[in-house]
Amino acid sequence: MVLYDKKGEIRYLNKLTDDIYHLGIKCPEISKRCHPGQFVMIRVSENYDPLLRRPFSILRTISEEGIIEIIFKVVGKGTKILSEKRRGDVLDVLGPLGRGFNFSDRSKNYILIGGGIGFPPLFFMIDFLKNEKKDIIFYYGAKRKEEIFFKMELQKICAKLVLTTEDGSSGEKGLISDVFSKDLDAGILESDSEVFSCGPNPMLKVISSICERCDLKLQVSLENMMACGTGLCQGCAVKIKNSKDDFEYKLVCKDGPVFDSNIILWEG
Amino acid sequence: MVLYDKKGEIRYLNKLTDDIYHLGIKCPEISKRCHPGQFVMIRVSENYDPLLRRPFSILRTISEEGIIEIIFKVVGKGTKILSEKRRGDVLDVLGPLGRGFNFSDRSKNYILIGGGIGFPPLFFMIDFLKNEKKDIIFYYGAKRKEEIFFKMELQKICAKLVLTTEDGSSGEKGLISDVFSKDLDAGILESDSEVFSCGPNPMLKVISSICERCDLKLQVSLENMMACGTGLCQGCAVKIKNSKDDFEYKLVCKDGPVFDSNIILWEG
Amino acid sequence: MVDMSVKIGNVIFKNPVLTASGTFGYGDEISSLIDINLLGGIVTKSITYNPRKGNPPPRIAETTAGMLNSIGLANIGVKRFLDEKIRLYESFDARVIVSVAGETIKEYCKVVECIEKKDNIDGYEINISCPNTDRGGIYFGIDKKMSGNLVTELKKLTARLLIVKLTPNVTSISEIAEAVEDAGADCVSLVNSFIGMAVDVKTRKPKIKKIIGGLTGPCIKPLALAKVHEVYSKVKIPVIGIGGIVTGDDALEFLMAGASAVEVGTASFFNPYAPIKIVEEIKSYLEENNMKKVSEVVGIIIVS
Amino acid sequence: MVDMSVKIGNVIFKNPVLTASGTFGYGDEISSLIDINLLGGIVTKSITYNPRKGNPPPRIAETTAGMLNSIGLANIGVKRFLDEKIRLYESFDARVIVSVAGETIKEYCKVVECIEKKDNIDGYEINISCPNTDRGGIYFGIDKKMSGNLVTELKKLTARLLIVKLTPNVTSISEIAEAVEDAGADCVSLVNSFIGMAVDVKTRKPKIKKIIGGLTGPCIKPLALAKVHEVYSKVKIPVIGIGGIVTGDDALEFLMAGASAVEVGTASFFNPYAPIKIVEEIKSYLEENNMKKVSEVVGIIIVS
Ligand SMILES: Cc1cc2nc3c(=O)[nH]c(=O)nc-3n(C[C@H](O)[C@H](O)[C@H](O)COP(=O)(O)OP(=O)(O)OC[C@H]3O[C@@H](n4cnc5c(N)ncnc54)[C@H](O)[C@@H]3O)c2cc1C
Ligand SMILES: Cc1cc2nc3c(=O)[nH]c(=O)nc-3n(C[C@H](O)[C@H](O)[C@H](O)COP(=O)(O)OP(=O)(O)OC[C@H]3O[C@@H](n4cnc5c(N)ncnc54)[C@H](O)[C@@H]3O)c2cc1C
Ligand SMILES: Cc1cc2nc3c(=O)[nH]c(=O)nc-3n(C[C@H](O)[C@H](O)[C@H](O)COP(=O)(O)O)c2cc1C
Ligand SMILES: Cc1cc2nc3c(=O)[nH]c(=O)nc-3n(C[C@H](O)[C@H](O)[C@H](O)COP(=O)(O)O)c2cc1C
Ligand code: FES
Ligand code: FES
Repeated sequence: MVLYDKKGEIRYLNKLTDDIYHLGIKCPEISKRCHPGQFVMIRVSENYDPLLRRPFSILRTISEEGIIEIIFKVVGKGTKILSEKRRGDVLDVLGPLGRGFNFSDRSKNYILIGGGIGFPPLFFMIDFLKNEKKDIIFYYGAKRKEEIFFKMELQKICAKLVLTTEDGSSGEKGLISDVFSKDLDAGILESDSEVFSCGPNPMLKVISSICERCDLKLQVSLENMMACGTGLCQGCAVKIKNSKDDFEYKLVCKDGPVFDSNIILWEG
Repeated sequence: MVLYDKKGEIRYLNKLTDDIYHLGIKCPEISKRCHPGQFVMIRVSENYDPLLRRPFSILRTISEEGIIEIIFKVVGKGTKILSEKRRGDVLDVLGPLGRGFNFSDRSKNYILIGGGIGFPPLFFMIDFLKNEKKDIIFYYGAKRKEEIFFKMELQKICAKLVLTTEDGSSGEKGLISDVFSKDLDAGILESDSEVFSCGPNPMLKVISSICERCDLKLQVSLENMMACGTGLCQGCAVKIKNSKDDFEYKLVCKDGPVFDSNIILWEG
Repeated sequence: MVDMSVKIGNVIFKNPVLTASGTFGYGDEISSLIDINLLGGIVTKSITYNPRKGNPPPRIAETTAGMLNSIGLANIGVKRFLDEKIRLYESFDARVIVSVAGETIKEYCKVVECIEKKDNIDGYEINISCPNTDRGGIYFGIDKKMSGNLVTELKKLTARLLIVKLTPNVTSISEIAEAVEDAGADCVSLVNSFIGMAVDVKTRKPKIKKIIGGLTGPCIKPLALAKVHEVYSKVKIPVIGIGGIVTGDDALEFLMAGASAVEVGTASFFNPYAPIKIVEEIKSYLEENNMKKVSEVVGIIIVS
Repeated sequence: MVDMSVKIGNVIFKNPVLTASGTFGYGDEISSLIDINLLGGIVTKSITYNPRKGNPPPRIAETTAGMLNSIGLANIGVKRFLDEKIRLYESFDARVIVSVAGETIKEYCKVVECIEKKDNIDGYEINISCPNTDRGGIYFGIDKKMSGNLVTELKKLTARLLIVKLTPNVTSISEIAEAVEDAGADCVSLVNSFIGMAVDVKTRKPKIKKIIGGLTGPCIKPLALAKVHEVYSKVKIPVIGIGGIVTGDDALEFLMAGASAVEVGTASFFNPYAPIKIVEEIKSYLEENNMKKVSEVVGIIIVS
């Protein structure tokens, strides 16, 4: 796998909400070679606090300009420092990392389910497939209206866009997984569909059991704590069912972050 | 002693040379109560690397505006971070700290000797005494022309300004201590003078032995590694002669940073 | 209202936050800056029988997220301490714990005997763990028998709260904790500093004159926490947690891992308000989580 | 031209920088990113006789200037290692040291016996110091007799370079170092990780599933350096320094304190180029200081 660790210059850093930012970094080598579902590890500080790089999914690449984009939410000190950077600042960017979504089964319809800040890889996927004339149904759940991004683009590309917000400020009020489940039960969705989902692990677990119940193939993108992103540290292990009654650990950073959900041993 | 730990807003941060900066911070409480020779401890980062505050001498206060000024040189990671701050950023500033110069013996003539970035406390002193109509002789040594600051102000206030640079780009070429020593030997300086000096410790040691030889009273401002600046850690100890053959340790941050040089047991 | 008080031995602290020995002087250094009475207590600089000048400089060096020190127990000796400092404590509402150090059992005993004659002192923290003297303290701290003997002797001299401060520089800290518990200690506090070193590659000199020093600050927090958790699971007496505590969350980590109270050291150097802010932050946490007493968080980590 | 090579036992490393066990996989993970042949050598992930799945997640947590890990010696076992990985090393110009772990002397011996049959391996690093297994390794590392016995047995099986990797979680690391030296070890490497812990105060759970983990990274550098200096002053065999090394200056601190070579661990996670950059930076330092050989800096700290 080809990998780059490059100094990427910040081209834009826009504040989308109170705590969510849209970042564009000039990284031609990485930009050229990304697949939806892959991620980068970004070092936010030259000092040792915080020490480790932070993983972020690629939102989109603008390969003509050599730019990669991410959307990130400020949740702790690393993302806080990142949000305080300026245009022209330079970041260490390692990528492209991991194995992204598998689109080999193109006979199926695609259903995408994104929760909150787990949305970027799905956006990349849509952007990636936009010339394929595939009917994509997009379920998009957020906390509130302001946290729904690229609505116009999504509406343009997707055959159907289903929105939910936790406070009801846009789309249906409630959780996206509930709406998805209801739609399935109501028979609105084609049964030969393949589902792709990103979001917090508890949401993925719920989606996973819904898909299992309805016998739908599901690919999920997991978010584990990571130290290296490259398979060196073995820190990002996830429990995977083995052929027998046994299990093994796979690495989210290298074997994933996208996995077929039916091989995951969900815990917690 | 009254002490403040305040959030001070950066009002200006000007680059004077490649690696020397002039910083103005709004800190009304501290600004009102500073004496020449005192210093502040500034925390340059909210994170723990670097961990400790950095000590900086006060260059001048603009008390009407509640501002304190420092001049600092980038020598390591703390000063580097400080140099990357912007107008409007807020710093934790602890001060005023330490005991400054003692001007009680006003019968004497004052000779000031500043080396490199040790110059700020002397500038404060001149500013402080400017209405006193005292004849001040200022010896000012720097690496090169660009590192001589406030030359105009100094010329205006001081009875005599002697400049040296290591590369000869301004004033005499050489070390300021050599010129001072020469002038003493040549008898140009009044013998009932009191000397005040700031700069790197090796320079102070040289000045000290010159003054001892010529029986001049000398106050020096020392720069030791400091953790707290307030007497809590006992880290900044300096060896001081005791009445007998004995010695004791005093704290540069609390008992100094200004000491009568004849009580210091110079080492190294 | 949350009850922030903790009882350790026969002493009630109004909250579980104390200042650590050697990092807060005798309590008068920055009293113009912070109100000590908002704290549970202070632990004084370690007092020896005779005054000690301390070690030659450089005594401190910054390291990544921490610092090394080799102060060498610089202190004014018990006599001057009683003459000059103890009257300060009359007006204190916070508890005052005197840290005691020595090179021999006899020296520790002499210091305690002197202080016993005075009021205004709530207890002792016996420092058997200072890494910065050529003899003494540290040797007790790594030997369970000597540590036990020392405590046995001290117990004969005082009915006041007796805390023993342990060194982390041992294979098994709980072994030492158990020994001092058996000998009658009311409480153990840990950790003192870790032995560390730094070299200035430009001058090729160790950054600390005495080559090695004690490492403290945020960098040691995970190490200290593991030791506190280990000791908590082995002894019945209360444990005071020390090491790298800067924020309320840091303190809560220690409380949750089993500490009944905490001491704040290095943080006071770069943030004099840290101890007081920690008190406030613990209180907010308890309120937000509908807890009535700080003791409810002690040892509540969920292990599965 | 500066001579960067170091000889340890019967092996010449082209420079004194190796990657640390468990932080660089088997050497093939990021070979597309960095040229391993610029390094003195690599130490593989620790190999046990049977494959090990490793510990349940969460296995890692970030701490201030460091990280905790509880990987639990996850590895593919010696058989798969020989089948799948060893041929990689044919093309390597850097030295390859296999890290060996086990729960009993017999297991260590079995692993070494298997590997002895293959070429392309320059030596062994015997990991008697992993804090993340319920049994095994760490128990050797805190007991000088068991450590000595293990080395005696291993020496019978191989003429290759035998490095013993020590744990810092002991009262006297030099005692263990002396024991393995006496038993015939060619070299000691230190330190392995320090036992640490962290708690998530929101969930009240330890951040590591197995509660405690091994602390590594810049935060431990001063501690590691003190241990290296201590061991260097007590043994005659070469010492390899490990712990928090990120830059050339960090490495030089260890060399100056007595290490003949260094291993770089956690740094590779956040800066894959770190090991190579360290080689370059050491070289520049030597050039600037007119030194001809890297061995000239070993142990040169000025103590007054
Ligand atoms: C493959 C992958 C892709 C990701 N993509 C995105 C993205 O596109 N946009 C985005 O905003 N975030 C993304 N994340 C999550 C992002 O990496 C974390 O939010 C970030 O590392 C937090 O750093 P911090 O220093 O701000 O928080 P910290 O101060 O380190 O932690 C703050 C809180 O966040 C939690 N946290 C920290 N790291 C992670 C993590 N890796 N996963 C889950 N929780 C964590 C901590 O437990 C803690 O409660 C992704 C994570 C992974 C593994
Ligand atoms: C009372 C006092 C007043 C001072 N006033 C000024 C001032 O007005 N302007 C100014 O530019 N500097 C002043 N200094 C020095 C200044 O504090 C240091 O340059 C600064 O702390 C270095 O921080 P750093 O993180 O950039 O360097 P670090 O990365 O910490 O160190 C870089 C190098 O600088 C040396 N160094 C670090 N701290 C000190 C120190 N306290 N004294 C001497 N050398 C040190 C280190 O040994 C190292 O070699 C003063 C120091 C003291 C004690
Ligand atoms: C400068 C300094 C001096 C210290 N002096 C003492 C002392 O005299 N007695 C003692 O028991 N501990 C002493 N300590 C150790 C602290 O009390 C505390 O155990 C240690 O610093 C760890 O806590 P921290 O990480 O919060 O600083 C000292 C620590 C520092 C940094
Ligand atoms: C994730 C991780 C896994 C490790 N696995 C091993 C191992 O399998 N065997 C071993 O001897 N040391 C192992 N170590 C310890 C390192 O080799 C090294 O001794 C330690 O990390 C200190 O160096 P550092 O601070 O440069 O990381 C591991 C360290 C980390 C961080
Ligand atoms: S994050 Fe290091 S192996 Fe996955
Ligand atoms: S710097 Fe702490 S006592 Fe002077």
